[in-house]
Amino acid sequence: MMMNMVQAINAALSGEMERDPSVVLLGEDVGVDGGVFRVTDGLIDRFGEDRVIDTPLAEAGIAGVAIGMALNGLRPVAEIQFMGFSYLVLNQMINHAARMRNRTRGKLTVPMVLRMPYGAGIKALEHHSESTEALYAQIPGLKVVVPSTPLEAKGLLISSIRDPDPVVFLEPTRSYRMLKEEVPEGEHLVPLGKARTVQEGDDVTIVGWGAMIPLIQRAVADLKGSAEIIDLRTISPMDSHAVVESVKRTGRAVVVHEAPRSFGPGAEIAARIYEGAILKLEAPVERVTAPDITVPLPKGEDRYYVNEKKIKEGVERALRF
Amino acid sequence: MMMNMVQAINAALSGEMERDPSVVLLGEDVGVDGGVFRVTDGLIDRFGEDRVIDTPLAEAGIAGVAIGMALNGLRPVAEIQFMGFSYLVLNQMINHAARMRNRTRGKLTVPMVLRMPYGAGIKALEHHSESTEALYAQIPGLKVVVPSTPLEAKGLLISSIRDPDPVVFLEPTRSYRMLKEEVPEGEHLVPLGKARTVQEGDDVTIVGWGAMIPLIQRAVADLKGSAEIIDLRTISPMDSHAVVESVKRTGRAVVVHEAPRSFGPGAEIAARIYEGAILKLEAPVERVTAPDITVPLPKGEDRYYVNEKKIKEGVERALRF
Amino acid sequence: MLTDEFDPQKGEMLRIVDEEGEADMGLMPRMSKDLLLKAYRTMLLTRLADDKAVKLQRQGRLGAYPPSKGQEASQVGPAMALKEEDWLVWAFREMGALLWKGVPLETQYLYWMGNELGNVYPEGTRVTPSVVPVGSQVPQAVGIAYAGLIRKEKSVVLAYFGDGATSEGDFHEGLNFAGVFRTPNVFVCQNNQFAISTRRSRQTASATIAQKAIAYGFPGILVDGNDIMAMYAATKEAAERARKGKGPTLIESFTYRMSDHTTSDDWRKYRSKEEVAEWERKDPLKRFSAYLVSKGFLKDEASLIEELGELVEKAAVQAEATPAPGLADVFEHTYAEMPPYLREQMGGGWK
Amino acid sequence: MLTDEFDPQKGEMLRIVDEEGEADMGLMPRMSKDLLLKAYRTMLLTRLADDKAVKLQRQGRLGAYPPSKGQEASQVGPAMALKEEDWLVWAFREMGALLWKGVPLETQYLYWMGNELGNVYPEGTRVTPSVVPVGSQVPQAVGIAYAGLIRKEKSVVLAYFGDGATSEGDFHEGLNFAGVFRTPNVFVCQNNQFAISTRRSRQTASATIAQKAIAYGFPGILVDGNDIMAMYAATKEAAERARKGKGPTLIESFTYRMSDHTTSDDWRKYRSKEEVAEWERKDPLKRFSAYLVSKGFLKDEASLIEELGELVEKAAVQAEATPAPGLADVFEHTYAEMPPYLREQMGGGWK
Ligand SMILES: Cc1ncc(C[n+]2csc(CCOP(=O)(O)OP(=O)(O)O)c2C)c(N)n1
Ligand SMILES: Cc1ncc(C[n+]2csc(CCOP(=O)(O)OP(=O)(O)O)c2C)c(N)n1
Ligand SMILES: [Mg+2]
Ligand SMILES: [Mg+2]
Repeated sequence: MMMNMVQAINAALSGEMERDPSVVLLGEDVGVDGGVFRVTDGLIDRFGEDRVIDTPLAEAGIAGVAIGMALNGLRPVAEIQFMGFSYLVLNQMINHAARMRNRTRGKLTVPMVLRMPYGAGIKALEHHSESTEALYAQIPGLKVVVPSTPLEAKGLLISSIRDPDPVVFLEPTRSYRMLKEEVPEGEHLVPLGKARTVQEGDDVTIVGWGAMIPLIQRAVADLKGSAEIIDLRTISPMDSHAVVESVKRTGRAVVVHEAPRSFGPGAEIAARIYEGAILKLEAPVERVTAPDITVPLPKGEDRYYVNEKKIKEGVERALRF
Repeated sequence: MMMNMVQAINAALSGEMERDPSVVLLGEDVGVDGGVFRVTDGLIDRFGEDRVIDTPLAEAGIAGVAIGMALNGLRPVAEIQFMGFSYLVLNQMINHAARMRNRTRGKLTVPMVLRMPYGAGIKALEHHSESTEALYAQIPGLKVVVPSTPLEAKGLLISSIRDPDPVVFLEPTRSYRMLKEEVPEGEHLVPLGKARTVQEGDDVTIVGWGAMIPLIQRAVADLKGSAEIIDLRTISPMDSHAVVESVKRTGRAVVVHEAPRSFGPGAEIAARIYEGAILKLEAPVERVTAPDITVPLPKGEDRYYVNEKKIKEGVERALRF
Repeated sequence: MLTDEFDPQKGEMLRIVDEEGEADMGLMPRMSKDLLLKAYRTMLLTRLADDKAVKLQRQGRLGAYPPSKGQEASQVGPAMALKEEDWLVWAFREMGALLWKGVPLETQYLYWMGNELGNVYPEGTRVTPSVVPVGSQVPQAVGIAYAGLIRKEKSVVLAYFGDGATSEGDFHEGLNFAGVFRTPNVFVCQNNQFAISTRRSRQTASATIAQKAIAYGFPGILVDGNDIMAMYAATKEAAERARKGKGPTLIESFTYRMSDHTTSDDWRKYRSKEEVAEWERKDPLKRFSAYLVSKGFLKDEASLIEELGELVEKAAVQAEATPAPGLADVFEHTYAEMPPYLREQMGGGWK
Repeated sequence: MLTDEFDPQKGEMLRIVDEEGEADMGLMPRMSKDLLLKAYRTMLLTRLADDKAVKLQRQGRLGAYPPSKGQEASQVGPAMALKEEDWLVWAFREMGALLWKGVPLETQYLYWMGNELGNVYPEGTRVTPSVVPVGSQVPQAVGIAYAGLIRKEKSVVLAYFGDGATSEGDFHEGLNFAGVFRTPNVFVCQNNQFAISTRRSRQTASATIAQKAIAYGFPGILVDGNDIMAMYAATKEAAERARKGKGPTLIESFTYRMSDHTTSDDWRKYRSKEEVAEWERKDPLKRFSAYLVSKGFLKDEASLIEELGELVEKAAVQAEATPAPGLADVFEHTYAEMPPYLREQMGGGWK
């Protein structure tokens, strides 16, 4: 069936809820309203308000309740309405969800998914455009996953729900309705922790994820030279092996993300590339990112957001070096 | 006067409170108790309970109140009892303190300091050993400062209090009482955003901060070859210029931090070194860090914490490459 | 003390002018004709400016926007009790309050059009910028008030937030601090019955929001939020108490959001036409104008509407004529001084 | 209903056995002699084990430790009302409650000695591990209870926290969720008058903590926390209410921390000897033993002390004999499956 990402996520959720009665959804407006992006549309009618739970407006509470549910046998999928409000859950996620397995030596675990729309590029309200995936990625015990297409979203979300560890699932708002593709009706699994080669190539490796993938694809369409595009999919634990192996072949690397540059995910990816492929590198790793500023309000957003031109320039710098 | 770091911080606070009536302290147990590490000891007696404020147990509240104070003409210095509890303030710090200047185009600002003990190496209780400075460092608009000695602590804290922007001031618990040194009684300023060359050398540049500095010094004491040691002091905005220039001379770099490796500050430092000095580098940048695990309880702490041996090995790897 | 007379635990609600415009003169605060007319004018301007904002959004000339419709009394009433030196701390749905306190309409439009200059208010206007992360402003308002105390000001800090905000930890922590420090705060919860699609009854099992004050050791009062007199009277009393050093008050304004949550929302997903129609009957503007007409204060509403309509048009034009931020604008306010690497980023690649 | 009889807003406190051991038989819950003696035994064991932990800490054989002294009734009383299928969610100062619910003393020592195995409880023990970040456990307890409902269990979830914890947003958000979802939760606030050095009066301006329940739409009750009968009776009623689907209860246990906050603390910094002596008079163990002696239930306390003392010694020895975690232990529980780079880190450099 042709689906956009919103539909694909909805399908993943309903499929898993059908299959496993321990899967429950909770969050602000996920029930009657079907979520502010309609991602959970119709699910309350199918699964009832006990399993599709409209919560009070309290993010830390949502995360804490989800952790408790997971400790007592459920597989909660909690939604935070926008990533910019997710800082409120960091105490629960870092101090509890991420380390429960370790601190009880595997006795108690927190198989939960924390879903949220993230990223800019849609000229949204203040605080609705954040991409702070590095906040989560740096926490041992958490997994951070970002889908780049409807099909990927379905497969990665199902894997996240079934994963025995807490997963932060970031949905690029910009990609929600950007594109439709064929998504199988039944089960479709994409393993966590494995990058995907979107396009093979020999001259430069471009690493990205989420809403960056289509931008990268367009940016290299008429490139002189052949680019290998890697969709990282899982930011942490990162499949650096795939990246490093590719760079060993191409000798050049460009990392693209929409988060600000400094202390962003690109730094870690670059560091791992250097550590793993230094002797094969023919150019420094290019980081194409947002600048180190607060996401501007809509009228200034273009001065912040990564675009095809910036990617192209980065790739050309890498090729030219 | 000979002072340890606790005394030096206390002196900085009392000096600034003396000088500027708009400086106030707030936090859990900072008043009557003088703080759990006695950092604010005696200040309530000197400055009264209106300016040395014992707050209810609520970190987000502390940060939010401090932001409000700063908006209305005070210079609050807020204490969070341990960095492991500071995740509760991230919404206030990221969504408000960090961006107030930008979103009001300079009209409203938040000159506040958020102080907290941080780091492991003292076999403390759970959640009392975190070093998640990268969480703060990645936020545009925040400054992140870490002193490495008593003298540095005094100078950096005074500068932080006088700084027009919000500063997160991280005090390495391990260094609180480790060493005494001469600290001048009166004003002593160390500028933010400038790294310090602790020791000059030609063969390798070692970058660290806080409690890592004495470890690095000891680790290289009998090194064959001469090491340049740079105390970064300000993690963000980072003085990458100083680091890059040094590496251009030495050709080799080791970054040492006690935070886990992945997505840690070392990644950004390494990335900037590569970007700025790639043609002069004779070895990959070594990252000597904690592994990507939760800080273990005391009995396992040594398996986590950076030590002289690990630093030495890192330096030797860099020299040998 | 109104807070003694109206006990939220018994469900008692302060109302001075009823839905037909009939007033209980025993409770009526002293208000000059001028003040009344200025209040009505501000409410009407808010209604018209709100309509215009929604229209601009539909035309793609303004971003997502949270309408005020139905909450004009709830917004303007409290603001009327403020003096110039008092602070107003808002969330994101308080256009009327801002208009009263001196934030020009064109500035507000500018903000919703997505320009940071919309957060820059005229010199001396003691109004904080919008706070979108729900509830965050509450402890901030307490800090502002505390600073006022330390600086020996006599100013009061009025903070608005919604019914949804009362579920956030920040609401709790802020009110608890205010209770402990006895700061000069007035907390106005605009209970408009919804947080997006979430009904008030689902937000908390507390019978009223006003009674939550009991948890913090200061008074709470439930007020008819569609009655500007009641909102003004309750806030005035609370502000006076605060100014006298007697600590904070929580005011629950019982009102209704007559329009969508924002222009991205569709209220038909979660409430019935009948319910909305019922509240349209209780429209705060209708009630207030009925009262003013009955007093003989309001005569030529049509020409007032025309005058205000022109103001609105002018503000929209002015906001739209403001240029988008330049490159330096989005970079140079990150810190007081731009770090070298940021200057480099500004120079190269982000042109 | 005790919650109807004792109104915290009027300052009414449930007490069954007074400081002299005199009982109000009208309020006395049904408790067998065996149950009473088991309770006393657990309280006494807690006292002795607590003393021992402090001594071990002073000798450098155990890390920082938060003593329970004075709070044994407040801890054990609520736990006694739990069935095996019920959950106990604690903070970090509830040794007595854990002993009652089946967490062995040696396990508890192991935790305070700094070994993660101290968080591993016997199979089937429905007790969550310690929660040091104050207040975080409250919403978690609500989630556990919700899961019980969904899974059609009849279990109740008892959560402990301190007076200080009530200031945290997590307390508020958790109780508010519980009120909305009517989860089978019993919340026990051990108000031991201090959060480290911060007095209860500085923690919140609310006259009692019990009355904070009014903000969440469920009952709250103030109980003499040094009276095990009262704590048991109040919790039993609350647990029954929860089990019947009638929602949560907040119990304020009015007690006192007789010792330091932790072994790193020095209480003389912030309270007087007189104050502490006054509370020593109210020692929950004394009161309970006076009652048991008066009933003729407790005869040979000396030999009980001896027996329990031996248990304590044995537990300490056992805990100390447990080897420190190996390299694999600290790495392999980060994720269910170890990522390749982590395996590499474990292999090289962190030996
Ligand atoms: C912390 C946070 N969570 C979620 C949101 C998304 N959101 C915006 S407004 C809103 C509802 C607010 O309800 P209420 O406080 O009653 O104010 P109202 O919109 O009714 O004026 C939500 C959930 C947000 N802005 N901030
Ligand atoms: C979120 C958080 N902030 C601060 C601390 C440090 N701290 C540990 S215990 C404590 C006081 C707790 O007081 P209370 O809740 O009354 O429990 P009690 O210690 O009296 O049992 C504090 C401030 C912490 N552990 N967690
Ligand atoms: Mg509302
Ligand atoms: Mg306490």
